[in-house]
Amino acid sequence: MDFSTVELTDETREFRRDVSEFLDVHLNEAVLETERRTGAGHSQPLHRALASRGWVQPTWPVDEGGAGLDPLQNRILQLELADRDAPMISSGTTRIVVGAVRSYGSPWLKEQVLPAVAAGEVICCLGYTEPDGGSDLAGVRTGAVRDGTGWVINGAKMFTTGAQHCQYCFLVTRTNTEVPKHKGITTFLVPLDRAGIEIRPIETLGGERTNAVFYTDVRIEDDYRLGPVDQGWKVLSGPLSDEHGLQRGDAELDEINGQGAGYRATLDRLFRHALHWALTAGPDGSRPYDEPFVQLRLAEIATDLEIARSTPGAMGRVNGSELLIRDSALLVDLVGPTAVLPHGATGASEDGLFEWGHRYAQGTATYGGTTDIMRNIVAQRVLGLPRPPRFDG
Amino acid sequence: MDFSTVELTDETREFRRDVSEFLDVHLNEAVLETERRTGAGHSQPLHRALASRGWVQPTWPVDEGGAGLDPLQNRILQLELADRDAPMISSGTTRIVVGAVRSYGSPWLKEQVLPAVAAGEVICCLGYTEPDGGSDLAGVRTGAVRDGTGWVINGAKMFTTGAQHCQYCFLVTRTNTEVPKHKGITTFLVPLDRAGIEIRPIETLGGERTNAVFYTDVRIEDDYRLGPVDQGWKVLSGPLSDEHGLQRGDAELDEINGQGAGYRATLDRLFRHALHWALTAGPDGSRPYDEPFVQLRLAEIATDLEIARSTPGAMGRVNGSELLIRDSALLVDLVGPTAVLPHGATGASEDGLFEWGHRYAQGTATYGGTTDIMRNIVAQRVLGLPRPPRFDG
Amino acid sequence: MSAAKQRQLRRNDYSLDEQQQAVHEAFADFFTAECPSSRVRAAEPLGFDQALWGKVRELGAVSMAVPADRGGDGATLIDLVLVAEQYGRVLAPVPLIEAVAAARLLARLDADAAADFLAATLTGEMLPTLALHQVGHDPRQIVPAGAVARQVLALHGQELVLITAAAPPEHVENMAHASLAWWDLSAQSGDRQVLAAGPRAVEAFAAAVREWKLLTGAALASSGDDAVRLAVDFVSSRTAFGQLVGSFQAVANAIVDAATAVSAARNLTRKAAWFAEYAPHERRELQPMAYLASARAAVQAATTAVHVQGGFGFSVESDVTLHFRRAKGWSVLAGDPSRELFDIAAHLPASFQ
Amino acid sequence: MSAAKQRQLRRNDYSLDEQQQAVHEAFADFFTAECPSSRVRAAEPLGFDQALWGKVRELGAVSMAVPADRGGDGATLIDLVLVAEQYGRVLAPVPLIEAVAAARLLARLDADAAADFLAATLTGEMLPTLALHQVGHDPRQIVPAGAVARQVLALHGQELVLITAAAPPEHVENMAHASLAWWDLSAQSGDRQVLAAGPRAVEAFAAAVREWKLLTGAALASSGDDAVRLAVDFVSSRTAFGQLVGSFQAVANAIVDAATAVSAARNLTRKAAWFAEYAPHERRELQPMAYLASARAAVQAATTAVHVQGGFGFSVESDVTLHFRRAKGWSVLAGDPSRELFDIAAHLPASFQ
Repeated sequence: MDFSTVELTDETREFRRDVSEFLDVHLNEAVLETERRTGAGHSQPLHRALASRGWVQPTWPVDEGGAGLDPLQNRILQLELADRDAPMISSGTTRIVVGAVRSYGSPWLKEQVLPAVAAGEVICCLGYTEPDGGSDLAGVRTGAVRDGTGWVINGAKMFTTGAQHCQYCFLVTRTNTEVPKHKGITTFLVPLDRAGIEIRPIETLGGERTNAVFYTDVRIEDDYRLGPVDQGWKVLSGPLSDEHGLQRGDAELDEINGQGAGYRATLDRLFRHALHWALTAGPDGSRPYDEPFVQLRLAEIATDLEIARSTPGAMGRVNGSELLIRDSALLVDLVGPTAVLPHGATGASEDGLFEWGHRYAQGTATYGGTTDIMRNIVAQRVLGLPRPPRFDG
Repeated sequence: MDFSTVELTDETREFRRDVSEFLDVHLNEAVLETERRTGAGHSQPLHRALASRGWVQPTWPVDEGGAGLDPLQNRILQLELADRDAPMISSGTTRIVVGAVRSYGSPWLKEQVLPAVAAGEVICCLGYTEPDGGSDLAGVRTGAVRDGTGWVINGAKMFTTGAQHCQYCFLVTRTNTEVPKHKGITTFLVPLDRAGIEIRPIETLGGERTNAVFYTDVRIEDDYRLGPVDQGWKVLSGPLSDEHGLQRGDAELDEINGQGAGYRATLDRLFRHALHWALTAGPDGSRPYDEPFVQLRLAEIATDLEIARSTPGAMGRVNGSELLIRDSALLVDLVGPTAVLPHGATGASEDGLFEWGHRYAQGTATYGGTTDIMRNIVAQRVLGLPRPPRFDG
Repeated sequence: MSAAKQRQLRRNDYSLDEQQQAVHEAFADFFTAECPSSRVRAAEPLGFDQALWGKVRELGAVSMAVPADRGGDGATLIDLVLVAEQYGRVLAPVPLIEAVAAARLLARLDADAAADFLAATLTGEMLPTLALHQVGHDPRQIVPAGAVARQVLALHGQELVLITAAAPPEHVENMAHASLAWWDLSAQSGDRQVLAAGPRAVEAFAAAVREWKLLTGAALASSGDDAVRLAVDFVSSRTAFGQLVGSFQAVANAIVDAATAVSAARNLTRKAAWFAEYAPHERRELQPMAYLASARAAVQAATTAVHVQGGFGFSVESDVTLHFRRAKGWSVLAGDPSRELFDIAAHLPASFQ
Repeated sequence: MSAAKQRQLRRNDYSLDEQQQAVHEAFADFFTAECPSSRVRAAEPLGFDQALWGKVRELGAVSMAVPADRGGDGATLIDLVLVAEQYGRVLAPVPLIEAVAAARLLARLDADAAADFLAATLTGEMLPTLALHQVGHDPRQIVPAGAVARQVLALHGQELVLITAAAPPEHVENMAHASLAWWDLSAQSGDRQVLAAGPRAVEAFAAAVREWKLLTGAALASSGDDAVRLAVDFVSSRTAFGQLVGSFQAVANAIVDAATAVSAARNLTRKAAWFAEYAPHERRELQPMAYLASARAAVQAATTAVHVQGGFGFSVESDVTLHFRRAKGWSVLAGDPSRELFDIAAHLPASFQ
């Protein structure tokens, strides 16, 4: 057990200063404002700048395009990016895809993709969910059919976030309808510039942009296949469980609450701003925090933050999201009418943070597998509860 | 819509005074203390006294052993009994059974049972749940087999509350194993003095006594059958849905929240005592209610009380129980250490009411069909949500 | 555990009588026909549809709120709650509740000026609204319907004033896409007329805010009801893992809990309206309870509906997002709904001792 | 949304080191072997098993809590939390937490008398306990372990006193079947010795109460953990409606939520213990947070376990009822756990600004 402060070496302190100065320049108000306006989840100027320092894949060796950072340095970099609200959605999906390419890509595909990723020239999105499918990945219908040495793809995917600026989509397809559902799946890395691909924007309640992507007679070579034909389920169990936040990094600095860590960080930000609001004196000289009602509410939320931080694995993913949903709503209530004014509106509390937080929170229960699915995982894998009877393979 | 005060006629006022004076005598401290000690849910002296006035089946005509009360008089009687915490569990189960006997009993059985019920000589309990069955009534295993003109019963029932003082048990049995589960059920009114019946007490967390009842080669005549052979499911849909609290009386005075009404009444009692506690000055002259913390808590609970009262039908049954469970726990917290001292202990707050309330509350989510089953009923019957796939008949 | 003292016997009848049922149906038919979600969306972000507002007025939704002896049609608060329910169900982009609360406040005042303003309100020449918070150190506040109204009724100290502007101030964007605007209500600003002063002014204003909350609560509960309907429709037609989404117990139970909260809030709001109309000095905690329950139920229902619709529910294409925005965006305008607990607490000793 | 100021980098390692793992295992083995639920039941209602208490003391559970330079074995608060977890898991009928908190309080005092009492405590001649509430207008209070102890440490005004009785007062029945008794702590009562006075006495007493809460929180979280285990075992072996009870999503999710609350509470308690041991002036809100989270998690877990076991869970035959009684019965002795929120609130500005 260890929660001690990390004593930074001179070298690490220097690194931290370097990161900070770099981000002062490249993660500037223009980048943030563009992100607020577009909800793209990605800034190409920032991404290029990060790539120039090897910070797109910061822990990769320098000769592979990374920066060879140690876990502490990487943690410092990631924390700075998160604290400054850097748009990193596509970086996250790319990280998931890179894992699959490393494990299952052909040598040619690796050569095509991995250096370009590190160089900031390639980013990747995820083609998982289908219009009728929800979180049921095994029920995928988008089909890939053999065509000579290649494949022809037809179908549609919802919520392919980042498709409008990504070069590749990690696509889950059905290649066999004669076998139990999860045994007829094959995964591909599909170049998004192929003919027959149409990308339509989907606006979300949280302001993030995502996409519906339609695939009509899209032809790709077999080299873009990831893993053996019909064995995509195995490929998916890697990245999916990663997206589900069930894996933890090695560093003793890492959060233990998986995918919930990011949502907790959002709640942390909302809380800090609310505390700032509560400790600021109004025109009559009194502070909201002088009132027991306000103290009780903020103390509850601060406790939730520590609870979320202390909840391990898949449980932490559920708590991270659900406490954010509950508390973001309570914070709007607490702050009052100015909390429903968005960024840029006259008089918006904390520049619209609370208005955004309440909307944004709702999506966190769905991203990368719903909290319902997470509870099933906890029930069956953590607690060993019996599975419900199933009707299909 | 009408929530006005009922203007009592002189006659009704007189009736109310009569009830009150009657209960001052017959629902005395000895009766209450016996109930606290035994948890029997029934007082034979009180029951006999009620019967002497026709108040066991108060709305029945006088010539059938009732008192011919109108709905308002009956409401007054029931409220007085409830407000004074009369032990009426077996009266409630008897009421359910009487409905089945009236609808399905042979003329001989009706003659045996109904006048005796009104006279306070017969009370009935429910033999529903089995050791492995939980709330799954269709899965009943206790068997009844034809034996000449009668039947032989073998099996076991759990949670047959009141068996130790009842004359009959309304028993659910399996008479056919060749058909889908709910089509092979037959119900009987079993005299509890037959050979082969063993009653073993079960103590509960709430202090109520219930029983496991074992049936070994118990012989009964066919006259005790209720409804056609193998069609017990139809018989059950009456009393069961009544126990589930889905039916409402005619009187505009009645609660709309079904079985939840009784649980709400318990919460009401806890709340009134807590408010009394909060408004009582301590040795230093201050009252707990002077503190915002206490005000907030009691205002939440008072709101829950109104919410429970305003929640209709099966939803009201869920709310009545779950709000009682939550709030009874919060009240113990609020009042503090003296709230965990039981009735009779030195210094127990409100004579142990809070200590009892927190324990008692837990059973309310199970009695007469769990809150889980109630939610299924709301989902499917009220909201029209699709049923889960089933595996058995 | 001792014998309780004998309690009052009250009727407990939540059902609508014939006349109430008629009001309910008339406005349900009207709003359903006139205000599909496309019309709500078309009015965003200002949240005002002039043509629809004209029709709502023509139907008598404002005049019915005013007593017959003040030139109106003398509907009860129960009737007004039934109207507000239908307004809230479709999220109609009209300043109905503000106009009703302001008109009734004017009708409660003795001043001749108030009578004139009331007459102008009834003819539609004037559209007054209400500043919900007593004007204190900061003279500026966010006023509902403040972006479409030129007159605001406000309590300044112990003075009830009507502030008139040449034109409504600029609309301020907000989560609900409601017609909010910042108003400067200081003594110096604009045309200012004192309509009443002293304790009676304070009480008249407080009554108006209570009515605004009662009707907003009714609207919120019905918004929640429609969110539940949209959730039920969705999960009854979509499949996942080989079965209908709504047949998963976790999904169904979340909807059941939301529907339960909404049902209770609606009934409680109607009951509070009955007491406000017929027994205004009894059970005064019922109004803040109803408002609190409705605000919470609306947020719970909208949040649940967004969630059970999965990715679709989080896309702006889904109508549940319309409810989601109003659930919180409406219910916080009068301050934190949980602060109603203090008002409730203030009334409990009188009601229960 | 602006750049946050650079934060401290802290490790976030909840894992037990080898020595901690050894403590954990030793006490887990001991309590599992020595204290089956039958022994808990046999000790009811007094909640005291003299023979078991002797073994607990022999194992060093009290002496380890005292610093080496005061004659003990100098374990950390983390170690003590690990011991309290195992005590709470089996609901051992021994006054472990009271004895530890009292011994550590004595060790914190300078008075010679305190040293003598500490020595007697370490040899087992004396069993002191702690009155959790500052003695105010009412000199009587319910004291944990007060029915088996003859000495109570109490804060009277600014005086820390040791009250000695000829014999423990009569046991008072209580929900937890704990060894509670009413003590009269007034100046006039019994043998009374002042061990410290002034702000240092107040702070020493406050520290002792914090430690009592920390260890009681650890015990509560583990009680919740065992309730979850009992719930899982039950629903994994019983069927209803043709399937295992635990395969119903509503049942499974209720258990998942309880298990989640328990896991978080345990981790948070361990973290709070780390800070109390190694960084006592930082993040002081962690201790009240841990206690609050543990009290709530224990009640949630016990309530859930009772419910998912159905009728059986509500019968006293089920061991989940043992946990149910302690969950609330232990956690309210120091007052409403939700009042910890005020203590948390007092520390937040220092920790987050």
